[in-house]
Amino acid sequence: AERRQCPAGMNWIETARQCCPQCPAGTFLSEPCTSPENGSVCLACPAGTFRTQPNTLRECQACYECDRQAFQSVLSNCSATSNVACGCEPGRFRVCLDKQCSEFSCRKCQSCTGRLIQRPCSEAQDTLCDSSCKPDFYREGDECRPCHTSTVDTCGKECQQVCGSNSNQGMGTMG
Amino acid sequence: HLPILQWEDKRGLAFTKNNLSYSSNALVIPVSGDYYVYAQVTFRGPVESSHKPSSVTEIITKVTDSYPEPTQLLTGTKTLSENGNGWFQPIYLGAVVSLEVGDKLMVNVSDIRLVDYTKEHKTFFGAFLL
Amino acid sequence: HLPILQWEDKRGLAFTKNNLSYSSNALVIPVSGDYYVYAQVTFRGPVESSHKPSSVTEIITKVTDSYPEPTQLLTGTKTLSENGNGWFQPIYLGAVVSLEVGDKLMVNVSDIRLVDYTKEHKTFFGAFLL
Amino acid sequence: HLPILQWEDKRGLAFTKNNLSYSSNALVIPVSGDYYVYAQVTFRGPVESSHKPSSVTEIITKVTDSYPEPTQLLTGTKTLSENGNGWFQPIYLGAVVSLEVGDKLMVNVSDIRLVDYTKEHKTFFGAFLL
Repeated sequence: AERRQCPAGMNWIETARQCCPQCPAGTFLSEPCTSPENGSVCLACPAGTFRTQPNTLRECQACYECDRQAFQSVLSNCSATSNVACGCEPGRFRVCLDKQCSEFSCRKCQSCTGRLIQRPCSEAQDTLCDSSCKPDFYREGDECRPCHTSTVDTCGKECQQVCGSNSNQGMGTMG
Repeated sequence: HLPILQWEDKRGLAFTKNNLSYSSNALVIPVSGDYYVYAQVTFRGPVESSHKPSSVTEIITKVTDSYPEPTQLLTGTKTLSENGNGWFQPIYLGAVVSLEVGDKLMVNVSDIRLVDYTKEHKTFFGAFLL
Repeated sequence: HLPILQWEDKRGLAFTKNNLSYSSNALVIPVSGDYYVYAQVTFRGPVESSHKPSSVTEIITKVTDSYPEPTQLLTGTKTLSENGNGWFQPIYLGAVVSLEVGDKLMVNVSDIRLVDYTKEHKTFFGAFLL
Repeated sequence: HLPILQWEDKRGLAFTKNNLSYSSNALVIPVSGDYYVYAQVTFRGPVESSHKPSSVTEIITKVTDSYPEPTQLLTGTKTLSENGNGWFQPIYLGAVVSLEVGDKLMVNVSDIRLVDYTKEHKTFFGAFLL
């Protein structure tokens, strides 16, 4: 028969020269139908492969793998009807290579030492630290340092403003 | 989906034969079999100095009536370490794939503004039956 | 010797036919002749930030009963200039080589931890008889 | 014109057959038809520390009696972002082109001093009739 548009749920099969029913998601076409009335022979996708949609393909798609070396983790395993879904290991967030984020690496979340956490680290973005230091912490460059670690000669202007009253205590313990 | 490239199929070095045809941005497979499919895309930048891409990607994709989603056949992804001023980055891909009559082959790119389409010998796409 | 890559030969886009078989990490040549042999390896890094490789190398190698040492057929070596965070570097190789029945083809890489094995369309290997 | 590379056509992995011959730096086409033509050039530097090229280019060119000027068939151009010390940059090109009997194929490069000619499996050139 001439190649033509098939009814819904059926695809043209060139080798059988007719329309055949689609195989359901999770399977592939092993043998085309001998006539449109009877069914196509569909087999389950072998382990490590999948098909998310009804199809008349001769093979299933190979599952992707999560990039362990790049600290990715499996969010959901590959099944017969769905590809693997990858995320980042705890304590890491995604850095997308492009807009689609089909490729991403997993970078360590920053720890906000000496600052309050405005927004915790998540799969999609890094921790957002408060710009100001926590009480009992003074600014040193772009770091926040605990007052108790300051000594007389390391405690500059900023430190004295924050730790001023405490630094006497600090000296006490130094004595 | 990623942008699809358009191709010249008649003028200059371009040609199609043996019923391998080109229509709506795709090579259309005339007979089932194993094909060596290849493409090179030369990327170049920067397009605007502000827009500094971190990477470029080229994908040869198959679309078939037997499945509602495109299949990625070959992918080349390269991060860019060139600094601001003019950069060039060719990506070549080629391999044997099994195709069915009616299958369509296309080339997708991460950012169509970065494709150097100015010379036919720098960006090209083709296939031949083994 | 450099590490040898292992390959999927049945599932997804992978296949072997015409007696070209795959066993213990090698394509085995069924009949003497000239073959177009090709492979792409996508390298990506860094694995751990401490380990910053200066280059990546891919080699298609032939092992034959008639000679005790492997023969390097095709080599792609690229130095890396990307900085610390995630980088990608595909290397494609392909050429015609004369092979004898029983010859084995393999792909070696400079550092197997840097190979992107996550998607079949990014790293692939094949050959066909002319 | 850009410098033309010379090639080994007999020793080691190199060979010519089916009347595809090599003379004065060119592959000479014995019969009209469609050929898959390919070449890889591995560039490396720096040659002298002072001479830091910004890019490297490889071009497969056709010379024919029927036209006085060479035709550029395939071009790979890559900017270099590696810093001073030793760098490597392979460029692979391959595609199908229609050729006439007597046509000559050559490989031109931007700077012959940067070509790594030390190993036959790093820089190679070939063609086969489809």
